[in-house]
Amino acid sequence: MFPTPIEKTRATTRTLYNVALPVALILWLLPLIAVAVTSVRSGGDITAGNYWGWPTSFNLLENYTAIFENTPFGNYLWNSFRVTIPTVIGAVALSCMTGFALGVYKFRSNLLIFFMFVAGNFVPFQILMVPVRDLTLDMGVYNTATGLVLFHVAFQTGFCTLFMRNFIRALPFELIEAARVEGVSEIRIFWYVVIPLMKPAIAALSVLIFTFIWNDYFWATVLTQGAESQPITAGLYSLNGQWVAAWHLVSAGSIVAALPPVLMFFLMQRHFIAGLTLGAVK
Amino acid sequence: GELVINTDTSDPAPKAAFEALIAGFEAENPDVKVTWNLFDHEGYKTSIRNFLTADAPDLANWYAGNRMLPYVNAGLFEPVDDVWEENGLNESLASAKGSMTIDGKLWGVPYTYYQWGVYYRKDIFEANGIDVPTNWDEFIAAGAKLTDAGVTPITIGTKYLWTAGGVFDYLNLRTNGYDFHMALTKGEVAWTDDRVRATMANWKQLIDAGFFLENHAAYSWQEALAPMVQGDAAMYVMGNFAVAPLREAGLTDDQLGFFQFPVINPDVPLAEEAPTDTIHIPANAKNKEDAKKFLAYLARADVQTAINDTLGQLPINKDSQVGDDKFLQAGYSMLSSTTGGIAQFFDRDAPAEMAKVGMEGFQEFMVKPERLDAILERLEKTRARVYK
Amino acid sequence: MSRVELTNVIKKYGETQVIHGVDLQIEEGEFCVFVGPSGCGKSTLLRMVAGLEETTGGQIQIGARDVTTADPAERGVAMVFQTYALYPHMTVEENMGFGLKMNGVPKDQIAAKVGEASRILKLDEYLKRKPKALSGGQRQRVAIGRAIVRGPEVFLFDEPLSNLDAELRVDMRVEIARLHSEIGATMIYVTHDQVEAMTLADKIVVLRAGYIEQVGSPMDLYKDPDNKFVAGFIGSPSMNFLNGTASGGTVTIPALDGMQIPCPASANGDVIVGLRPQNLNVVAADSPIKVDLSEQLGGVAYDYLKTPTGEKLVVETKGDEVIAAGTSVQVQFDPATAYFFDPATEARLR
Amino acid sequence: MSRVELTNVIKKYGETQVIHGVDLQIEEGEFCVFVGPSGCGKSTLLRMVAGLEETTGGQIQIGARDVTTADPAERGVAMVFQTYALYPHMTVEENMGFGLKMNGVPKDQIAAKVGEASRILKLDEYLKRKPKALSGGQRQRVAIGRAIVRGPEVFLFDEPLSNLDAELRVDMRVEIARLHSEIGATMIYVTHDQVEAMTLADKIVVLRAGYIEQVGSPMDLYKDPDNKFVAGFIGSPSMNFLNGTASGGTVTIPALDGMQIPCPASANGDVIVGLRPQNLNVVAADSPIKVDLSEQLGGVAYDYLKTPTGEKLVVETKGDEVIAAGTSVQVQFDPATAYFFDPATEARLR
Amino acid sequence: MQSYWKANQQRLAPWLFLAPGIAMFALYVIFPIFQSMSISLYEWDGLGEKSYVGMGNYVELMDDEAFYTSLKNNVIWLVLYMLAIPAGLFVALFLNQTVRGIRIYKSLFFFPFVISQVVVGLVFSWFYDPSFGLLNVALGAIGLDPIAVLADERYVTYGIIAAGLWPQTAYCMILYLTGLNAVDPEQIEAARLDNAKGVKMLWYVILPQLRPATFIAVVVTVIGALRSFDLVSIMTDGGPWGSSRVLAFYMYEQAFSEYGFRMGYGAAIAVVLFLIMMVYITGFLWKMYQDEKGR
Ligand SMILES: Nc1ncnc2c1ncn2[C@@H]1O[C@H](COP(=O)(O)OP(=O)(O)OP(=O)(O)O)[C@@H](O)[C@H]1O
Ligand SMILES: Nc1ncnc2c1ncn2[C@@H]1O[C@H](COP(=O)(O)OP(=O)(O)OP(=O)(O)O)[C@@H](O)[C@H]1O
Ligand SMILES: [Mg+2]
Ligand SMILES: [Mg+2]
Repeated sequence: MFPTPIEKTRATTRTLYNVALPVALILWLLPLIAVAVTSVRSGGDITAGNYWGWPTSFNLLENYTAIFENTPFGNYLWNSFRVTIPTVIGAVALSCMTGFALGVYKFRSNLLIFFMFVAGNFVPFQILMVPVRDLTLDMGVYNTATGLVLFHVAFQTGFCTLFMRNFIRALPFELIEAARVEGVSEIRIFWYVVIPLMKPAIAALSVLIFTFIWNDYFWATVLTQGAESQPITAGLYSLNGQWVAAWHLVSAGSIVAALPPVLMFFLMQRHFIAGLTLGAVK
Repeated sequence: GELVINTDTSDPAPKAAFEALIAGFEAENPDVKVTWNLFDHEGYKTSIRNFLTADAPDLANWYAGNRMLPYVNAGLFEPVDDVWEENGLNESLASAKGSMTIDGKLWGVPYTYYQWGVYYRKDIFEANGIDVPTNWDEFIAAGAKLTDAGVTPITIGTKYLWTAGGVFDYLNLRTNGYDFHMALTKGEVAWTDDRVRATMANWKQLIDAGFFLENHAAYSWQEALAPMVQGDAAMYVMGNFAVAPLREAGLTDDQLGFFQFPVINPDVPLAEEAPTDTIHIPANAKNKEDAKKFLAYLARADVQTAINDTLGQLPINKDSQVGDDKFLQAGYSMLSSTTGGIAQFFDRDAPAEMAKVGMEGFQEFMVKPERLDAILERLEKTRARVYK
Repeated sequence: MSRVELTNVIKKYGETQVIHGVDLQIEEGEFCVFVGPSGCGKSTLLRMVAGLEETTGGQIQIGARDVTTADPAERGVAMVFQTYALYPHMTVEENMGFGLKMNGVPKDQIAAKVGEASRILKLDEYLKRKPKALSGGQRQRVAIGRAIVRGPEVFLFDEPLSNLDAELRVDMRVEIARLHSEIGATMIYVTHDQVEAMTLADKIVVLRAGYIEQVGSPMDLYKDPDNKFVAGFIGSPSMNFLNGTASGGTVTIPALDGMQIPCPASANGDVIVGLRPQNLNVVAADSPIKVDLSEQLGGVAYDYLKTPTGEKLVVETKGDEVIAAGTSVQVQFDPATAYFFDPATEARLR
Repeated sequence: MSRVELTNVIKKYGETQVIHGVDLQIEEGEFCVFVGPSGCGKSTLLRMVAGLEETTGGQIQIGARDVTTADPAERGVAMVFQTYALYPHMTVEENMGFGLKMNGVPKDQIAAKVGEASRILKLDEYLKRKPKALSGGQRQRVAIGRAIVRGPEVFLFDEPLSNLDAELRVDMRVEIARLHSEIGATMIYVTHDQVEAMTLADKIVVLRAGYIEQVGSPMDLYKDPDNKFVAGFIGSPSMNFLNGTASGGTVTIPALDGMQIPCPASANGDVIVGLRPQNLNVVAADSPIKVDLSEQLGGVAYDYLKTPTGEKLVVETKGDEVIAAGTSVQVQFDPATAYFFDPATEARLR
Repeated sequence: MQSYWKANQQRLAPWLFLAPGIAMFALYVIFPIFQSMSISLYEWDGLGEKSYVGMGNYVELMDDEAFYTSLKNNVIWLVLYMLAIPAGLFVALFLNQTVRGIRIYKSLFFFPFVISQVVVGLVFSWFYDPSFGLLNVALGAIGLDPIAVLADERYVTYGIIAAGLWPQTAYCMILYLTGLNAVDPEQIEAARLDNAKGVKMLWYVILPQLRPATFIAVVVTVIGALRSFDLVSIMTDGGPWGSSRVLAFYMYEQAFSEYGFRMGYGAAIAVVLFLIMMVYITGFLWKMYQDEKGR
């Protein structure tokens, strides 16, 4: 293991390390901690300029209910779920199939199609912006969750295919051959043999896509407008305009917006990291 | 039938005003069922393009002047001369008729407008022995006193640029007058013109004297309210909509005052800035009949009185009552006595692209006045492209 | 139980040909083992029989049917993979019954067949476990069980034991032999393990670079190899090869200090003399041949000799008489145990 | 070249002790092999000598120096790992010279030493290649070369050949033997391969669960094991163990149809009789002992016998006389070749 | 039909599985790329008729100060964003221990990557606030004047990049942590025997083995840098006076913002950005192709 395990070093180094660790963490997360603390401050603290001192009172409940009561914050949050969850399901389902096709079968254009997915995944998505917006308008799903979901599913399919195909490639191919020898049809092989084996990949990918989509801001601004369809990222930004200098509300909003992906990360940490390193790209 | 209305009136006061407006209309027209889509204020500016083409409502709010030109040119708005004709709006809304006319046709019905000017902290002025300035020298002097007292004379947040446009408008209106200003925003005058330079020289004077809030480029207009509330700044060149948040932040009418932007060049008549908000019928609307009914209703004196009461703004209909709020009264008397002309606003008078580049240039100028020549040349280049 | 017949079978990957017209008959119930160096095409040939690789040319027949282009599922074969290829998400039972289930066999029939296979392979107590919870040997048994259950006409094994450790390999080898005698099916078995090939096979097929070198029973190949390659490949330690010069029925071997032994009359000029280490004997004597190294393995010892020509020679002895490294020795053997090969064609000279 | 001395060496991982006070002397230039079942602590002990594991208790001396707490780099040892542990991003040359470079040796000296090592190991033509472009055997040679270059006092090998295939393993084994005789350094070698241990070692150390069971030369251990464990561990195929009952210098072996053979007087009551397969012989005869299976390997054959007590017996025969499975046989052997062990302590009875 | 499928299923199955994915991807990604290229040859406000201007948009681009500002900022982004890689490595080395609770530490360090860039942007705008932001509180504490990072054209881009580096460093950290996990321990031991210590060990033995992690880190960082939009939009909206614009943002501004709607011009900017990115994509595909061939 590198660097040298700390338990094998001198006592002073060990102590130093044990002190440095929490200090570094606090410094690293300082901006976030500040936000968290601010989110429980009272409005009075904010107007009085008490940004960094001890909060005069803890208004956890007030602040967090306030953001839901006076603004369409709940709407935004709900929209985020309405966009994120179908996208995760759609993208994973599509890419299981494409990944399977590209990972298992040999045919001439295999690599070409695969590279198309990979390259598409890397393009600066700004280049898609104008046509995709027109397309969404033409299909009549502009400013709806459906419009966002359709686009996200399509775009994420590039990344997910890369991921799934590599994962399937790493599966023992004999499993598929064994099934073929046993007379199992290709579709059943996909369903009964490959899908169960892909469970870890599906989990990893789901978590990853969940965070990507949840955190998307760009497409939310391109394809939706207004509280009845925009997700939380875009919502937070427009609320930022409304909550003028109400930093405690902005902070509380930010915390709520950050919570689902953070929870997701904590609960599914292993899958998440596996996903990142296996897929290796955003 | 069903009447679909899209508006961007999502802030509390406008929202309440429209709720009441729609309820009133429905009460009078029980056969009409109104569907009201409320949009986020910023997002509306882009979404209107989409819904006008893709999924048009029967009514949509927008702005007068150049701002509606692209939609008129693209044939997305319906001319409503007949509504004006049948309801005698040519008289009652006469003051806004000019800004609603393009190619000789009328494209919508205005329902509100509001004055711009200087909002100031009366108490701070008094504490420093400053009288309301009426001309340039007094204005400069007032600033000097405030600076000496450690108070920033003018607060401003230029992160979203348009606030700087307001300042420019006033300086230019006062330096060169309304006609020149309109010619400039219509692209008929070069930005490198000496008259523009004169305006900018006046502006530079303020900048050099430390009139404006430091780091204004980091703030939005709302964030810039804070120094004024906290007493670190004394004036704000703003529209009347700033009053509500200032009051909400705790300033009383004793602390807050309003005055007309002071005279710079005594030879030009005083012109003012007063943006007008309007409602239009999209060309692709389905229920134009009821939409016209709604417009007629909206144009009525009593309706405009009510809606502007809630909005805290001025009605267009000359028979309407102006609310007795002191700022409204001040604005009303200022605007109705204006002889120099009424401008909409920089980004409504000038085409969008020109406005963007222009306001960006103003912001840059406010921080880096020494770059004036480069900025003006850039604007001139844009002018050459935009108005071709 | 069916015979398998390959006729002029060819396999190409793109431009490279890896199987060059193989002809082979495997009789009903026969245990046929493919051996050969790595990369010679053993697996490829086996997979072509299974239908997992397309056949580029020639014909494959199983029983009376021509299956050259048939789907794997339709060939009536079962395959046991080197890596077992068990479905990790299914229990042992489900693994064994999967093929039947997918082919629509009723549940009770599946259960009966799985039960019988598990009895044969002594897997009863593991039926509910997942493969992860099994040892290597048990997994291999499940893999075999999966093959048995479908009652195929032909069993195919691709190095089924190479992932097991030495001891287990011996056990499983014995088990496979038992299985073959029990169910008597035709089996084709790929291995690179000498011992497996020798002990299991009815018939060994020695492959080399996509060609069949020789086909025959294990003892045939050991005792009567057709060419130098087979002679060197079968038997452990490998046969020693020394250069010699033949003329008139006698061959002179310079490496053995000019020793002369009789040889077939067909030999003339340069020949290669093959001597199995088991058939050699050394005695200390004044000679240019020296012991380079002597390895004592307890029951048996290997002496590595350096000959004056630089050729090396391995001699297997009963480990009792230790000869120190560096000693000069003489090599003795029964001339009848020597083999002769043509240096150019490598063919056996008889 | 230095002797290595371990005095009461102890290793604990947390609470679990894996090495229990080992005392061992390895002389200068000696080739010492550690053998033992998996998990017995061979690698751990070797790594403690290398300094890669801390020593929990006791003392390790290399030459005259106490190196118990010294850094690995300062012990003058070099190690060859099972996985070779070559740096994949460096060429062969750089791999071999890396240690010297890290110690600030001038470039020309490095080049000279690498050149010499590569000559010894015949690696000259591969010097510019990366490890990826080498075969297993070549990689192993590079790993050894890397060890040689640094001119260490002691070489440590941890199962260096276990990743190679059978043939290559034989070649490399011979090579290591040659290397040892050429440079004469002290070498400690861990393996679980019988043949390697027997052929390479000057001294074999048999470990079991962190204790030394016996130390001695290969033939000593083969011929004169101290206990049943060593007797069963050394020799291939393993020694057969049968239960017997001793009284008055004679032991009765029920498995061999009540055969009686003389035994040491110290034996009394239950004993275990050890018989090496090489020392046994079978002849067809009326007897309750039956041949279960007979494996012909060409030069040699193994007969697996089933005795009436259910105990199994392996007999090694020269492969000429084939005995069919199922035949009844009698087992013959020289009683002097039998070993006797106490069933409780497993100690040898002499 | 049934039998045709049975006989050819291995040939047909992949297309069956690919069809929906390819259809969606082509519709939403592949075609739009070409559409954008074609739009970039027109002048179009998204409402009326398109009018063909040939290379007009590109010619204008060549003479557009704002474009060059954006391009320059993109280059700065590309270069400075790379700092996330050594920084991530450093943090990973710091955290690659097995002390108690280290897993929690690792997760917490990873936090910034999981949260939305919108939140990051808001948090950092706040951090930089000239009157009460933490940065200026700290500067004040050591007696320095406050810096309005986001209002000063000299600092603004760097300020945004610093905000972007925060999550990106966390990302690189995870990549390196998993990379370090995969480093062959025997090689480290061999290196210890070879007397390679500390930095030497890192440089000669560890880093070369981390090459795959580094490669991935570079790829994602480059792409992240070129795609940077969210932070710019949230923290400065491109300002002050457009000095923090990057191509991705500029194109959005031209095509969709309140004052924009020059679709053709925006598309032209996107095409330029696409071409820059194509260099990297091609490199990446090339490496993948090599790896695939090597299998
Ligand atoms: N997909 C493929 N494409 C090209 N060549 C291949 C392919 N598969 C195998 N080969 C080549 O075909 C030859 C035979 O391979 P095969 O796997 O049958 O050898 P083998 O005898 O089974 O070897 P081993 O004992 O190592 O398993 C080899 O030279 C190999 O390189
Ligand atoms: N880091 C460790 N922590 C706890 N126990 C360990 C550790 N490393 C090894 N052991 C234990 O120490 C014992 C000896 O292990 P060691 O690796 O030395 O065995 P070995 O003889 O080399 O086995 P093998 O032949 O399988 O390589 C084993 O029981 C192992 O479980
Ligand atoms: Mg093979
Ligand atoms: Mg070990």
